[in-house]
Amino acid sequence: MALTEENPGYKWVGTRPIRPDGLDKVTGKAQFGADLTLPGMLFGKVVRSPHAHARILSIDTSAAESMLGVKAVITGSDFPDLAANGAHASDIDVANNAIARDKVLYEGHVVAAVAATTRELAEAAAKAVEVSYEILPHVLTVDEAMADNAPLLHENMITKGVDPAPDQPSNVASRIVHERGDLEQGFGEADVVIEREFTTKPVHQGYIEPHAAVADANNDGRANIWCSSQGHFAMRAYTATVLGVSQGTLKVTAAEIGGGFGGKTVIYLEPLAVRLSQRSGRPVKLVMDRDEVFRATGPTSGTRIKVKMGISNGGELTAAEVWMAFEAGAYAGSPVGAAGMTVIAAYDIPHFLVEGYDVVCNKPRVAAYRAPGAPMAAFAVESVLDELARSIDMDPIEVRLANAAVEGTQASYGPKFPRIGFVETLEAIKEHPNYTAELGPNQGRGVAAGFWFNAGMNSSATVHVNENGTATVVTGSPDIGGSRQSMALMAAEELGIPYESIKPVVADTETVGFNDVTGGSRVTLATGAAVVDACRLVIEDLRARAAKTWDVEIDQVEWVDGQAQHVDGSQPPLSLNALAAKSGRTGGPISANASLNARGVGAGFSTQLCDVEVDPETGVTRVVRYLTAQDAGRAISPDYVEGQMQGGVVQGIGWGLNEEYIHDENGAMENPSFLDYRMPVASDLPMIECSIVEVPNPAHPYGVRGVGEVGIVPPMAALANAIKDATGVRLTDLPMTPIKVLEALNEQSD
Amino acid sequence: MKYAAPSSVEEATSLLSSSPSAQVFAGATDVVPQIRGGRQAPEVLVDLKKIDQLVALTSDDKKWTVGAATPTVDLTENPGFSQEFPGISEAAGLIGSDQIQSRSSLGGNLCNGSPAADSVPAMMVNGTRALIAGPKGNRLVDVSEVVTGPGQTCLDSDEFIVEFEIDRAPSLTGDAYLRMIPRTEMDIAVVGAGARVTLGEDGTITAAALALGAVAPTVVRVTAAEEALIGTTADEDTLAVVAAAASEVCNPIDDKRGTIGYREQVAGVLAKRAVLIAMERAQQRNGNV
Amino acid sequence: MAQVYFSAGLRDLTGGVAQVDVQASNVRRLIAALDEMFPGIGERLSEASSVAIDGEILTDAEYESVPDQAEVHFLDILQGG
Amino acid sequence: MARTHITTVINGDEVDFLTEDSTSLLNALRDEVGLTGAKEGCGTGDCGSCSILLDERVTCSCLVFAPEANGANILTVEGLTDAGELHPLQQCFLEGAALQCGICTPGFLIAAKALLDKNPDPTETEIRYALAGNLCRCTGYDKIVRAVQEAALQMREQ
Repeated sequence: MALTEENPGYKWVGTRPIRPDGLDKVTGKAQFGADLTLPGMLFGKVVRSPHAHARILSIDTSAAESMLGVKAVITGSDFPDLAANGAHASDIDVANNAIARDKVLYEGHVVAAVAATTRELAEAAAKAVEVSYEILPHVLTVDEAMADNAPLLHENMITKGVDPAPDQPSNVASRIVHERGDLEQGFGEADVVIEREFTTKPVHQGYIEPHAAVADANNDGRANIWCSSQGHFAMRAYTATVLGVSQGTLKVTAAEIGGGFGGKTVIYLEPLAVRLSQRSGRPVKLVMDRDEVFRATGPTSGTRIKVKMGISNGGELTAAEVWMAFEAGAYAGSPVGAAGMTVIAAYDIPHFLVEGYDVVCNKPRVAAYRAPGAPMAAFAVESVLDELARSIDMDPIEVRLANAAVEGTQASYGPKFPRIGFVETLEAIKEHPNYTAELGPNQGRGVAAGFWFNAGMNSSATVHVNENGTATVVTGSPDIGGSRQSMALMAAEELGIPYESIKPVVADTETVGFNDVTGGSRVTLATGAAVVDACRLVIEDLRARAAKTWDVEIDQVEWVDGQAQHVDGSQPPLSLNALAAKSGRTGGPISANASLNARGVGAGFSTQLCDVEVDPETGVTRVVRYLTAQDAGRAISPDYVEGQMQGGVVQGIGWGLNEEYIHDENGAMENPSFLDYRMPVASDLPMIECSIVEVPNPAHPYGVRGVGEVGIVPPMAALANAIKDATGVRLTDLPMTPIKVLEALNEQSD
Repeated sequence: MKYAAPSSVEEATSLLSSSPSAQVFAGATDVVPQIRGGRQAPEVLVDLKKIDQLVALTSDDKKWTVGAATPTVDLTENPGFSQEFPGISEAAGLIGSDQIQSRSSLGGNLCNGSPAADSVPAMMVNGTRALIAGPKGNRLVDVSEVVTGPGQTCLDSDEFIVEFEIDRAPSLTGDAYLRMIPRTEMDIAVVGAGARVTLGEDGTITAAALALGAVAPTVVRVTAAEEALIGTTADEDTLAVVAAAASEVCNPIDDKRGTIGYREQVAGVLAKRAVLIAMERAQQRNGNV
Repeated sequence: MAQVYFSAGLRDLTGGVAQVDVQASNVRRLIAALDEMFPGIGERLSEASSVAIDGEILTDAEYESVPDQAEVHFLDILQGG
Repeated sequence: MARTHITTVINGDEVDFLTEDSTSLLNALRDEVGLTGAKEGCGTGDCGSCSILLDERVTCSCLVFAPEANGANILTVEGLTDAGELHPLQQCFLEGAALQCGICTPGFLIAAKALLDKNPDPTETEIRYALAGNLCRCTGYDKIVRAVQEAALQMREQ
């Protein structure tokens, strides 16, 4: 593999070899969540609420239980009552979301589950479970949920973060606020002030693989779980909580995961599968249908956001006022906190007030989705920024450059930024030929930017040197987008052996130390750092063994290009191969573990440029050109960095143009299918051009920043700004469907 | 649920007559999701694809005959058919993905009874007739009369469509089908428009047909527009009348896929555009059918 | 002395104070010192916060050392996708 | 309940299996035959993850009743490899990083093979429309389209 131009100093980092798990995935061998079959395995099926909000009066399982071939039927009463046991509120929510007890809080909420010898029987048995409900009035949006006298989901919910605390319960779980300077002064200093209101709909992560879990419980209380998740350690913890058992009784193996984007960091099926397996004494497989995935998992929040911003004629932002309300779904925990922290963080604004509300409503509990909270916030602020730039006749990149956060800027959420690459992404767009490419009739161009923190958190890795001089790199981070490749590249770089000699493995919860979920764009950074640490321990050991072999002190031994060398060249080098082959004589097998809570997280920025063409008679928007520039810190695996950038953009395009949850008046989802949810298909899109910007993160051994999430932050505003440029109309409600575009065009021409 | 695959029309007819709850299917691309979604639960599934007559595609001097279960890919990949009826061919090519078109059929698309069925406006403007078989014998019904309401047809439970007949297109005749969907593929039409025109030697329209999908409980003809087109060259003024007539004839609903106002407005736009494409094709097809 | 900043959401517990100087060697001791100044804040800070020390956001940072002159911010815990 | 005996040729081998009549061919392949390469992403023909070639035509196996396959010739992703040699599409997907999570990959490979069997030199637009029945949520399709272009080129040059 040739050295790359970008990384002349590295042999492996920054190259584009074939991914280690690729062969299994192009030949159909890879085992995903639903692919495992165990001897004697039963098929499970979940019974779900048809109502958005109802009290469960009774559940009659007798008809289902009496069916031939039905081996187990469970309901909420088969699980411990965590509330009665004094558990933490967030654990109680997890348990109640896994299976309802007194009330169902959304259409699709689990009320029971069955296991039977065939799929068909399980489906018939699920239909035979009779549930009697008292239907309660429901609230679907933040507007309905925050209205006076709105029906309450939780009778004891007192809004947190309000001083003094309210004396009445409401659907508002909490309030967040960020404030600096003097708003009045800031708006007074502005030459132009623009105020707009935005709404966005819940959107689903849209992974193609439905949730799936297989559980096999033993008589002694232990159970094995195979599941598709972004973190099998987290699944172990959640499942133990819901079942009321010790984590030590559960072993969780990560199947290959068919997409997650945040939506597989939470549990749905695992505790049900374990309980069904315990009751039946047989292994049980539970797999969701697509409509269950839509009705009961994900999505991210629908929102209402108001933004008021001021700018001077010279292009300096003077003040910003933001009000946001985020749907949390059935239980507290929308990403409004992150939205509040990110909404204006990309810019240096002296005076601001950001206020946000976390609001429960009768929809599925929201789950993390790629940079949770940031995309909706950026849609609002980047749209207003576009209006401001137009109002003072300033180039949209220049206005962002004039206000961009740089190293040392006091971020709106508190601390000063370390070295970041926002300006570099803006410049990458500005210098790209797309920025000045000619536009055709009915075409328009939009720019938008985005910021995301990225995460560190806990990771463990083990590196084993095999007797033939190859190495096995064991981690516990499910590989969702090619991370095994980046682990192998860094290990090859460290050990000085070929990439092909490294076998990266994702091990079960009993085989490797703890790892937090694959999320927050953290794996290459944090698990990568654990791999690097473990490799360095191995090298230390190899040097010691070489020193022993040569009878010299360890400081006389260097590790260069995969071999031990004596500093003065007085000994013939000892390769990893040679040392491994004789490891028994020098102290036994060579192996090292590293575990860490990763420090040195590097923030991510993305700037994107979008050209659209709008059919003025039908309102249909087509993306004709798209360019994304993102600071990766260092692209360990450029193929998969681009993949993250492109994937994030296209999810954002779907969010911007077509994707939404549509509910009927009873609170039932009307479009729980890929047909009517309308995610982008190949023919909807042009190539997504990538400009990888590399401003190395000084706190990481290879300069890594997370790359997975920030790409989804700018697209909705980039599209809205491009539509404005093409048509003159400003869309403020997502998705910007042909219907909404045409309505806006009609209004404009009236 | 039992599966049956009769090999003749007669066998299929007697099977349907003797089964109280039978569902015929061709590609099953609508039937499977309906069964899966619990919207129907037949006792017998009658697969029509093993009957040769139902999967044939032939032509003679007078007409094309399309088996009701013929996969739509057979139409889109048949150059003779696609040159003569590009509108039907492009409508057939819009029914779902390539995967779907390996299985979907004109018979299934029609009998599903959806007002948004893409092939129906295109078949209607070409005067397509359906040959329906049943225990009392065969009957020939104009396609425009088959669907009586959303999900409803004029077929008895023991009847099914055997084939479609489409008269050979005269020279100087062109057809077109357009639909509006939010994505570029894999959607149900929010509005669909099929048009056909025949020109006289002087280039003016001597015959016209225009049908709209997804804007009323069934596919509708826009007779006012058809009349307005006769004797014209589909000039701008006439097209404005066509568009207005198309919007006028709409009787749509607000649903998850579109609003009344949007459907009415875009029906006019697509009607106009479909007529223009049909005109262009008619001009190019001067006698060499 | 480290300079500790309180976000607007914490100022209900500090009586509106936005910044204080505190001498503490690690985050746990820092929180304890703050709790003495502003009773009740300790629980909120250790339960629901990340901490940023000189610009770096840290989770589970109880034993993280706090350099002299460091700038310290307490933040909401974040979730990633 | 009596099950139906189905005889097929799958990936070149004669295979027979028993099935309920209402079972989808996809579930029969996965549960009865043990070929789990084709995936169920939706069960309604909207995602293409279950794509197979059924008598040489690309088909969503979730929309086929298993008994329909009696006497049919089926190709699944497991049959793309020829005596251990990867199909050029498989090789180009690997080299072009045209997969991330990989769940949609078997369906894309089958749909792309169906395209190239018919049209050895497709344009980018033709590729995009031919693959419109296959959803991918990870890649944004860019690298998939490029991999198909590259495979088409290699196959033409062979």
